[in-house]
Amino acid sequence: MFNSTLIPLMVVFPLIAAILANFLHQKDRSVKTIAIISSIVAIIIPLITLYGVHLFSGHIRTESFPEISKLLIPDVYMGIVYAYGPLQKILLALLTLMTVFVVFLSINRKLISGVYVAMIFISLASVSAIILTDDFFNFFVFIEVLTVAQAALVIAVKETKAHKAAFKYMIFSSVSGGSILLGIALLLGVYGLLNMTDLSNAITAGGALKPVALTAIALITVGWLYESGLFPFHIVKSNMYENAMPETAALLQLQSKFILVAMSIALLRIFSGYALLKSVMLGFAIFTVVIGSVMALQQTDLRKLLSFVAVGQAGLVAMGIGLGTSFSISAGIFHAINDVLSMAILFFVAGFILESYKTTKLDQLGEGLQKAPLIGTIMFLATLAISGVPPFNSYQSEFRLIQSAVEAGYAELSVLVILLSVATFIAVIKAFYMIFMKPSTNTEADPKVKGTMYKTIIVILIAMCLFIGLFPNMVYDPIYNIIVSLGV
Amino acid sequence: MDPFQVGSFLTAGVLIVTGLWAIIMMDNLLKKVIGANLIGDGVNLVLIGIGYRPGGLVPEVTHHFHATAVPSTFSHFLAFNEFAELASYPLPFALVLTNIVIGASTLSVMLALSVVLYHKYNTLSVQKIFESMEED
Amino acid sequence: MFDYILLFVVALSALMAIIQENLYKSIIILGFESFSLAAIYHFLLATDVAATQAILGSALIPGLFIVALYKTSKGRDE
Amino acid sequence: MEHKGKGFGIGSGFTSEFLMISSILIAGMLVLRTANSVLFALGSLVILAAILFTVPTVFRVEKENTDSINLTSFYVVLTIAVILIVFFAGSGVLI
Repeated sequence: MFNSTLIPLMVVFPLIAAILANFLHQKDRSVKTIAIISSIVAIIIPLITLYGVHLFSGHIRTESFPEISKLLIPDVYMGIVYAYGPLQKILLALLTLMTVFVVFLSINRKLISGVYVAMIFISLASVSAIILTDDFFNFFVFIEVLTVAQAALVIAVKETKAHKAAFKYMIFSSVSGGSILLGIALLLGVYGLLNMTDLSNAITAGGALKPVALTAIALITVGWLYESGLFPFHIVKSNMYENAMPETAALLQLQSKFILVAMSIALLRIFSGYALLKSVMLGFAIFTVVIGSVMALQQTDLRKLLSFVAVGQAGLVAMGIGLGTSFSISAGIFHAINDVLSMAILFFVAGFILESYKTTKLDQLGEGLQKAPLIGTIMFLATLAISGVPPFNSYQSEFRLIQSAVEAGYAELSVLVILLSVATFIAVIKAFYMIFMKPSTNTEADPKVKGTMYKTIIVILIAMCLFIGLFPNMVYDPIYNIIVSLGV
Repeated sequence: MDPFQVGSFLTAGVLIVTGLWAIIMMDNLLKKVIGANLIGDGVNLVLIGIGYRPGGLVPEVTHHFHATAVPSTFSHFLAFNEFAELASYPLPFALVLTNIVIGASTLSVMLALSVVLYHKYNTLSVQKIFESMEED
Repeated sequence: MFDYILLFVVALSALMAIIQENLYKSIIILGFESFSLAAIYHFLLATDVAATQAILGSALIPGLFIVALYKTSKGRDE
Repeated sequence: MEHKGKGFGIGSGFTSEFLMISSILIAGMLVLRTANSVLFALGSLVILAAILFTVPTVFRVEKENTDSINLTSFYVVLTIAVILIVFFAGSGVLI
């Protein structure tokens, strides 16, 4: 069988970079060099890797051994399997690109320390593994690693609020991690398998689900809600986004949206015949979307507002996935990709404002357009992009979401999507007005802050938004083909 | 199912529920951390219980069989097939080893955070730390 | 018989560790719970896991807790 | 609920109020249309009435979404219970 050796490198290489950066803790110059070199290498690896399947230690798919009579399928994978296809390529390219941007911005901001860079690379490695893996326990391990890395990125802010947010995140991660592992354990007990493909086959062959398997689904769903920041955990997630450095928050929201996509696909693949799961996903998604937008409208702090918008958009992605048709699932994934880009622009703008005005409270800001006309213009464009105005990318995905909602027979949801994009527009345009247009007397920008790096990066990102908006099929078609071939 | 296995599952249930209770209800930060530890222990016990085979062998290769040995009544060495039929299922044990290490690392991060929060607020009470509104 | 008693001990000491007012005592009880759990792993034929759990659960984790308690000097539920 | 910008606080308050009410109405319609069960219909009608009598709902929503760890824990337990009940009852194991 063809073994593509570059596939595990996507996980291993960031880990090596993290270890190196961690060793060189106080030598800032060498940390900087290592960070730049390894981020450039990290961005190249997903692009040159061939599609394929990597079997760890060469364990090929073999006949299941006889003494486990519980197995319902004739042959199983014996080792951990990583699969790399077009969907993984799109997600990983975007992930590494954004990680590189965040590393550059952190270097630019003198935030650089060995541990910080190490945590960024560890989170990169874990999200790559989560996207690539086909093994449920491997998935769990990297989710736990990611939780610690994200908490460490927030702790690095050194504010008490950030510490509180990280503590809350860790406490609830122990609940959700425990429930995911318990679910995996129960599935292992019932079906004797950990590989997702094999589990899916075994569950299909096993007929109706037993109560133990139902408990497992329920527990894993609770973990899914936590990892993707949906309803009861939306406060925890938005607290994390709010208290992290804004650049890091852009990375965190990207990671949790991609985990939402990866984990939903895994769940839908494993329990493909189980329709109730999709309804539950849909219900929690609607709840999250409404609460996220309502809370975003009420905020007076830019970072808090953006974090609630990010949570609401994650709910929109989950809504597409929860609708359950191939069309809606691919629309949801497409929306995740688009939304990550425009949310990242907004968070980077927030980072620039925090650096230059030392605050993000909306009522202390004003008249920014004279001082930073380019940033203001791009924030306005990003506002249009995130609320789905035609030339930009979110229009394409929200249009597909609405269409798929109507096709799936939930015409009401399309009204809801429109309402929510209007609400998002109002929330973000309010922030735009209060930062850039509102007359104000007491705002002082730090004249030393040029923000060249911010400007370059957000110009690149808005160009990407526009490009995807003009040629949506370049991204959308591969996703749709994959989802159809998965048959979820 | 073996009664001891059932008993260990029940104990695991008690551990998980106790941990959840501590996380939800206890007011002390360290008690919450202890609860997180108990949840991890309970899940580990479930996994170990799944791998258990009543009256089986310990799945450690060196003690029980030798690749070239011929099964006989005089020797405790077993052929591989015989060993595989008698040994308990070792996959969950490997999972538990990983999970113990992960649990210890997350626990240490949580403990460090609670120490930092204590130095800021001079208390370990969640009520006083998280519900206070004096900032911002 | 001893193994069933151990199961009971684990459940009871978990409850005790939560209910106990004095955090030092509750950490000692937690270490005891971990050690009994390691013994149960031994009875469940997982000897390697039992060794790891005995070291980590009854030495390292209570040690970390004790350090944290020293740092938070009061160490009592109020 | 102090000053949230001049005029903008009121505007966004009204927007979110309308958003809440319309989404609740939409959700109610959805449940009534898809779940052909008397229990669901009655339940959704009761929830609808309860929420429509507590206008303005926005402040209530904001109060329930603070950074408090206790409220979040409460909702987490509630969610675990609801998910378990839904999965068991929906698959015909209970009821």
